[in-house]
Amino acid sequence: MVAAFFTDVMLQPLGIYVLALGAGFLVPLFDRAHRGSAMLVFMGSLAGMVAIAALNLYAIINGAAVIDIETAGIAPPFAINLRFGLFEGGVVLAVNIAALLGAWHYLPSLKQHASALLLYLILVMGINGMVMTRDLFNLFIFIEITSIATYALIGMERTGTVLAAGFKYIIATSVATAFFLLGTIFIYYQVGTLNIDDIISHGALIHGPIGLIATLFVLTSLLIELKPYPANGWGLDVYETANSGIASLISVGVSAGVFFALFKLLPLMDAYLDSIAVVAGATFLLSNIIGLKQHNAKRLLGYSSIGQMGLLTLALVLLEQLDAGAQIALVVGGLFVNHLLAKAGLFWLAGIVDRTNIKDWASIARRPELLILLGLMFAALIGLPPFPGFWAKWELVMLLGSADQYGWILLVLLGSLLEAAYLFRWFSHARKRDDELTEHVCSFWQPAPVAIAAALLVAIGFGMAGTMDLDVPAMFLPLLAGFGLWLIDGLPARVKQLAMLLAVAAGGYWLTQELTGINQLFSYLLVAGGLLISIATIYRNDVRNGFYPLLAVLLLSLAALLRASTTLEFFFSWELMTLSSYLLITLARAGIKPALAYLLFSLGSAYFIFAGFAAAFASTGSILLADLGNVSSPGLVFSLLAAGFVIKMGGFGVHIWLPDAYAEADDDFTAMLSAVVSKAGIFGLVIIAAQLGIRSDIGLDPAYVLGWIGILTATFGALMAVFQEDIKRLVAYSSMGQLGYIVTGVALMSHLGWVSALYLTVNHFLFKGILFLSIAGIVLRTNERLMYKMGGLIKNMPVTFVFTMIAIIAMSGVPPLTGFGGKWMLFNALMEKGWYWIAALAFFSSAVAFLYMFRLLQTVFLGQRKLEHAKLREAPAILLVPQVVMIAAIMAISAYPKLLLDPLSAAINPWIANTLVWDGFALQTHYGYWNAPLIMAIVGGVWMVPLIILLLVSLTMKIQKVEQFNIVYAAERPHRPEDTHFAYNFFAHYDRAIGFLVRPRATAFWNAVIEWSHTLGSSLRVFYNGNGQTYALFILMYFVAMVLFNGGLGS
Amino acid sequence: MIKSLSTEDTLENSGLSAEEQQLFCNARPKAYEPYPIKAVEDFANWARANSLWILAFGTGCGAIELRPLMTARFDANRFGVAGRPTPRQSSVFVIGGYASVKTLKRIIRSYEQMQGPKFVICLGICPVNGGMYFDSYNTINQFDLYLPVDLYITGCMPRPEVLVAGIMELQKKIKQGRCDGANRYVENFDWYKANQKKVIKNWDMPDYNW
Amino acid sequence: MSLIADTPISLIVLCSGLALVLIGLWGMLTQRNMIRMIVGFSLTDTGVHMVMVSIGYVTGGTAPIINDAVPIAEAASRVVDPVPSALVLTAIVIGLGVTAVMLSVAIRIYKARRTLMIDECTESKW
Amino acid sequence: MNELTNRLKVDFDASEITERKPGLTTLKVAKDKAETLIRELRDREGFTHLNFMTCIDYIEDGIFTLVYMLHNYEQKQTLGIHVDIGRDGEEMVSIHHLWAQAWTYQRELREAYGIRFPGSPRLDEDFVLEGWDQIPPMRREFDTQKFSEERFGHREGRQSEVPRDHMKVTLYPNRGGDEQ
Amino acid sequence: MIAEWTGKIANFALTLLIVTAYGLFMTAFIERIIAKVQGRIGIPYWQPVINILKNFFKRTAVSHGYMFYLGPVFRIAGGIGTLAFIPVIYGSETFSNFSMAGDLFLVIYFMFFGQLGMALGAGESGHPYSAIGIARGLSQMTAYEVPFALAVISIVIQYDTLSITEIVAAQQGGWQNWTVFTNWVATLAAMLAFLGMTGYSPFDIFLAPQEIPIGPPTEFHSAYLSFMSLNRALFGATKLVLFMNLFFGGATGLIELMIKTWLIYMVAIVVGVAFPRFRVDQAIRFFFKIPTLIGIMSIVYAQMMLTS
Repeated sequence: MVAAFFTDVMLQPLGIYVLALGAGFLVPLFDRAHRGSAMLVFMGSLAGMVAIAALNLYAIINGAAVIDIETAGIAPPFAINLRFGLFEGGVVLAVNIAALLGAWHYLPSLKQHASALLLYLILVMGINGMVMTRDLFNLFIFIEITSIATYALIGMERTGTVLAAGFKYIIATSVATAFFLLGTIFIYYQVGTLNIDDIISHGALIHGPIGLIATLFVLTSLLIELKPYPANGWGLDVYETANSGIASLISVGVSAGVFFALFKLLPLMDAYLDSIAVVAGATFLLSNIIGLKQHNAKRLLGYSSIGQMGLLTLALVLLEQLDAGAQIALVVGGLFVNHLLAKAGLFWLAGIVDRTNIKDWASIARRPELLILLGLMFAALIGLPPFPGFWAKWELVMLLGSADQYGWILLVLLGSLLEAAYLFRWFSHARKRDDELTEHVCSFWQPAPVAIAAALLVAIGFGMAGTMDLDVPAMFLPLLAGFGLWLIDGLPARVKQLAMLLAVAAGGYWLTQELTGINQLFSYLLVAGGLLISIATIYRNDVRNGFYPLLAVLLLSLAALLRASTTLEFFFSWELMTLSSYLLITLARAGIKPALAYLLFSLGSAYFIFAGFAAAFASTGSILLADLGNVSSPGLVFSLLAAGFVIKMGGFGVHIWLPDAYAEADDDFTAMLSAVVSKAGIFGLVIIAAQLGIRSDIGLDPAYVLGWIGILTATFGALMAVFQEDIKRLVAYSSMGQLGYIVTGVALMSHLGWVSALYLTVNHFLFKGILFLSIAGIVLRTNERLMYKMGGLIKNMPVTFVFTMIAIIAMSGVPPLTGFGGKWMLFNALMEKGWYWIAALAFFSSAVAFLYMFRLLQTVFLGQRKLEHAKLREAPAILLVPQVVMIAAIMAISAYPKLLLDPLSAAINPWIANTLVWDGFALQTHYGYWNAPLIMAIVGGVWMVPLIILLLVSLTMKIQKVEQFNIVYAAERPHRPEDTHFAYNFFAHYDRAIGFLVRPRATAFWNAVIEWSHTLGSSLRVFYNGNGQTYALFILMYFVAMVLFNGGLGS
Repeated sequence: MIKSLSTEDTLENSGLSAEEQQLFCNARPKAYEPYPIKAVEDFANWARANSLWILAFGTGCGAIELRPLMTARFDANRFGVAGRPTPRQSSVFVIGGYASVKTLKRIIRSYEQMQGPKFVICLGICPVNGGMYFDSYNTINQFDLYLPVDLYITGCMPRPEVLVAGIMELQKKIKQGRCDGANRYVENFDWYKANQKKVIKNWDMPDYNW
Repeated sequence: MSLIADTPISLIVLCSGLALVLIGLWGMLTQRNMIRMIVGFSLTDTGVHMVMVSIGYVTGGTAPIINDAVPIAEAASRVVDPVPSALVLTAIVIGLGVTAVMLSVAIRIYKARRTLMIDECTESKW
Repeated sequence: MNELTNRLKVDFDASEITERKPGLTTLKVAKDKAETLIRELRDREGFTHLNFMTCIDYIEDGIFTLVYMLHNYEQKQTLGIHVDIGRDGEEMVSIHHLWAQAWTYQRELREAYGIRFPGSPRLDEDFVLEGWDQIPPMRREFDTQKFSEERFGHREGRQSEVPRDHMKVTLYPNRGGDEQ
Repeated sequence: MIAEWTGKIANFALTLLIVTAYGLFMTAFIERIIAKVQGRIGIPYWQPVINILKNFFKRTAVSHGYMFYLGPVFRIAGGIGTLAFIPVIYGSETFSNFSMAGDLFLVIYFMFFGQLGMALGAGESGHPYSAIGIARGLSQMTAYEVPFALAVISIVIQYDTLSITEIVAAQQGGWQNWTVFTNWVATLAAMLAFLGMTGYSPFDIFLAPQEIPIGPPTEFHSAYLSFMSLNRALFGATKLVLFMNLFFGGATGLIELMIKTWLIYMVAIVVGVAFPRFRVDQAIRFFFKIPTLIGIMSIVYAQMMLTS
């Protein structure tokens, strides 16, 4: 009997209600007897709900029939019925899990009142009811049950602010539900039934003005419950003030219930899909814009929450419009679960940290576990891999693309970018170590619910990956390696370094072993090169928490990027690379702020790529990278993708993130960023150029524009590098300039152009690696980055000087080293193409490059050495080792460029016919010829002969080696090295002549963009004046507007 | 490649603080021998004589007499005379008349920065015996106490013609190989230094300004 | 008089219900005192209930009791629809609950800040 | 000018008012009134230019006479202010706040005479005489020839002539030296 | 093979000797012309040689470090190397040097070699004037490179080649075929750039003795200075040869070479004698205005010539 009851009732979905109500009555009883046992009953019942939902869902997934529960055994429409199908089960399970974890988090406040426990249970039950019921009026009742429970929970507080917010909430929702009731009764009036299925099947009966008003009332009340812009101030106030436990449940639970109700009723709303989409889209975008202005942590989460609900609604409606019902589970479900767990987790975190202003979140800067949780939640919310949001957004954007809904794509991506902006700004605040703030204290178990939510997110994301068209082991290898290394992060630095190197070597080899062609070339550069440079990280012996795991993730994601065969894999690895490099930059002392700019521009770049892939998918219906070439609108796809890659490479105008990020990152990591990570953009550019750029029907125009962008980047990068005082900023700008040449080379779309681009790429890797590693050594020894505070270091660091000099000659393009070959081929290719103006600018910028190159050598190594630098030692050997390898490579390629050019040419040959003509050792083009070995020999000869002569002459002289102050000083003597070292504002005269060209206009522009968006945010939020009456008025006007917008009463 | 002097040949540089001492070379100057082959030495002397680069450092009132040398009227360029703005490249130092103690310090510094063989011409009577400044508290009376002099051109002031004549005389002397002032300076270095330090009281420079 | 007499009773109820809804809304939007706003809400709620009742009424119909007086075949046209009435009962209960919670919150607000003016409770905004 | 000097006589007890030549007048004023007088001249009377500052050593009277030479561009008048101060370490008020360049003169006077001007910038730095280790050389008790011979040596064979007698002999032997 | 290369090297040594001697002679010759203008006699013809010898015969020297030591070596290697890549006399195997190693682009870029090495050497001397001089010189270089690059692109469009030999070959057959007549716009731009390149007034601020004591070479002396003087003569002559090849029809014999280069040089001399010195920012602005405009016009002109 008992057993039968157990299996028939308790294990059925109805058991949820039984549990909730039963426990609800038992809890006060037990509470009287023993507080602890009441808790046990409470938590047990919630766990029971989760278990019931899980068991039934499991059964349904395994093929069991959809469970329909009919009250009193009477079939609808004569009685209320509940349904527990696949979707219902999923939502119920998710909500109950959130409720269980939320209860865990909320327990300390909850247990003060036994009635609060009861209310909590009823609230959860109400949500379950909203999801499962198939009766319209019953839906109303569950909404009201939920609402009353919520009101009561809010009303338990005694703070005036919370109560005031609660009152506004009550007023607003009760108005909305009054309208819902009106709508319901009108529908009943026309259809004569309240069963949703019947209503839908008799949808035709709803007609005329009454029918319109009825459906619109129902629809609008549900939308209002989802808090659309601008009629949502009441919701924000509750999010801001209420206890994080309640806020999270309102944000994810109640909203989920209402959202599911909307989903159920959507077949009735066919006529209004457009208005719903507009409302949802506006809510998503505008909430995220307003969020930019917000500094209150929980209110900010409120904006995010509202925005996410807008996105969910938008996705639902758009899929409905596109008849893509099959993807609803993936897209809406993914977004839903993502939002549910991440937002709830964030509200809980906000409760744990308990700092109102996000600027005060620096109190958790020394709590890595909280920081990691915060970061994971943010990444999930924005839709970074591997979280469910990533897959959902991917699918959504692909679908939108295939339906040519580019406006919606723009909106979704822009909204996500804005959301990323304020969320990661928050993260930056939390990362910022501020000694004045008291450190946050919380028990070990307090963040446990958040951690479980995070784990669930990762698990679901991983699970979703399995359903996608993806090479899961390869794509998740970087994360796996990172996780593994993170587990051993407590070990000594040397062990971690070794483990990281081994992991990257093994993983990189496994990922890239089968590559061919251009991918193989880049795998040497990115994986082997990255490994080479990461050897240099051994020079630091400190703990560097998180550095090695993230570095492994970065390098392996680069390898995975090369291996990607579909756009999805490419984008997945790309985002992973972005995220890991962002985090690596934040690890540096002053890297947090620049890292934010880096992340935002990188995400902007990623979204361009995303949109490009969507456009390609729309055209070909395939996500294979190899099919990119078949698109019907190559110009658009090419432009979108190229824009993305150029942003990533710091192209002219969108470069402002670059100098700061490079300058503030850890010194060895800067080398990685410049020499290796920037190559990912080139790789992408080459790939799309190969697939799209060379097609004849693309027209010259996008490529020509790209060529100009490249050369302007080169020119302005060089010009700006000239005026830098900070050594790393100088080289960062230089890096930007050098990448500009490569962009131009790729844009040429000719064999020679590509060979020169790839040659320059290899060269850039070599000399920038050397330069940044040298700089790492210098900064390590001098502890300075400003060049005018150095000087004369050639005496202490002769090896570093020689390496730097060779790197600089290789960069400058002076024969006989590698730079010349690149410049020569580029120039020839430009002339062949007839891009004369670009050629002239290339020439000019390479002349300007001399200025900063000389400045670097002069002010750091030459000139007067400071007194405090007298005892400096040479850079550590481990920093020099990779440099030696790279110097050897430069020398080998200089003397015998065929070594490099043959493989490059071979990699390009499948795309463009080979045009390299070899005459012996000489490379010939239409215009000229270049005999590198001979040049090397001649230069060596003409260099050696005077040297020998000078040595011989020296024998006849008494040469005295003198010290730094033994200079002719207008018959006076120098007094301090600082006075005598000409270094500060080195090119003041140049600034006077053409400095007006390099005033930071791009920075001013982007600052203005920030300013505008903040101003926009503050003008958009004027509606939230805090007055409950105004909010009620907005709700009323919302109804009126919806009715008028959809034809009013006249139709 | 670069021969450095052995450490025992170092100077004390007591005028400098310990911190400054590491910024200045403390080697003692060394004399140079003539080339072992006579013909080479003669040829070298001929070249030196015909390429006299005067340090552009006007040390006294006589500096005004150097200017006309380069004009159309006197055109010392004919004799290979040219001005150089840096002591490193100059070979002739023309002391333009009186030398105050303050200037003497600069003269010594510049002279030591010139590379040998180097020659000094004293212009006017003041470097010889003080001239009209014989009783001045601030003007030296005998220049050759402080630096070796190769040629005196007396008068107050000698006109540029005399200067041209003096330059030709110097050329003659150089060709004969008799202008070894730089070596004399090195050989009697301690004596010269003592004389210099006797008058220059704030010796805040190394003992030899390389 | 005939106008009113000719008008079906359900229409009068419907119209007055809607009027009540509007009056209640007007009250909620214009009265700053929370208690008055709650009264406004009650009016709205009652108006909605009246609308509901009016929907199910069949002019001249009888009570929905299936017995000899009303044959089953004519039930649909002669009997007043019972469902709205049933719904109204539930709705009234729920409305009562909501009003009660509203009042208790208002009381707590008054305890916390000694005011019932809604425009003095605007500290959380933007 | 007379008007001015008369006023100065009344207001500042100026004495020894002498017109040395047209446009150049000197007067003497007490040490404690000097700075006020100079300030008055600069600000009210248009003597905006400080020509120079110097000092005369009256060793017989035991005083230094400081001379401030001021110029009025509008009236084309130069006014010399003589101020007597004691020779033995007496201080004088600095006027570098009136004319910024005055500190150079004061530095020179400190070096040459040993007069101190409290507050004057860089007063104790060497000016012309680097590393001077004697009493200030312009004081008349300093025997410059003796010092010169001791420190700079004396080359034998030098013959000093009184210029006037020498010229009589070498340049104008026929005139017999009686043209005066 | 070995014999062939030995021969080439010997030929190049001969060319080097001739060009250096010519450069030294030219230096003196120009000096004498200037002296004549000023009513003087001027230096003897052999004075530059004597100066160089004198400096070689210096017996003491100071060294600031190995880069200081290598600076002059880089400098003269830059000069010699530049010459090595330019064919001096058209049609002569003896004077074609190693021009088969690279084209015009190589020559232009190799010109920087000496400057860079020299700059580093001067930098190690620790003298602030050296650094100031180099900063000024390099800045000015970026400016005059613009019209020069534009002119070079123009003639590359015109002759459709980067090979100097072929450019000269295309100008054979009479004076009317010289670039100066066929593409006078490019020549004008290049000659304006040439003024900056030679470092005569008005573009000599970076090494003028009156500004900062002779700029970069302030600390160089003795044999170091000799190398630099030699290079100044050699490199000056090499640049003249390059300009002659590109714009004035090249030379088929030594006499023609001397006359042409002398005339080209006179342009710089006349301008230098007549005009006062520009400040460096003025010089940069100057090159970015009229000469650059002319350079741009020269490309348009060349394109129009090509299409017509």
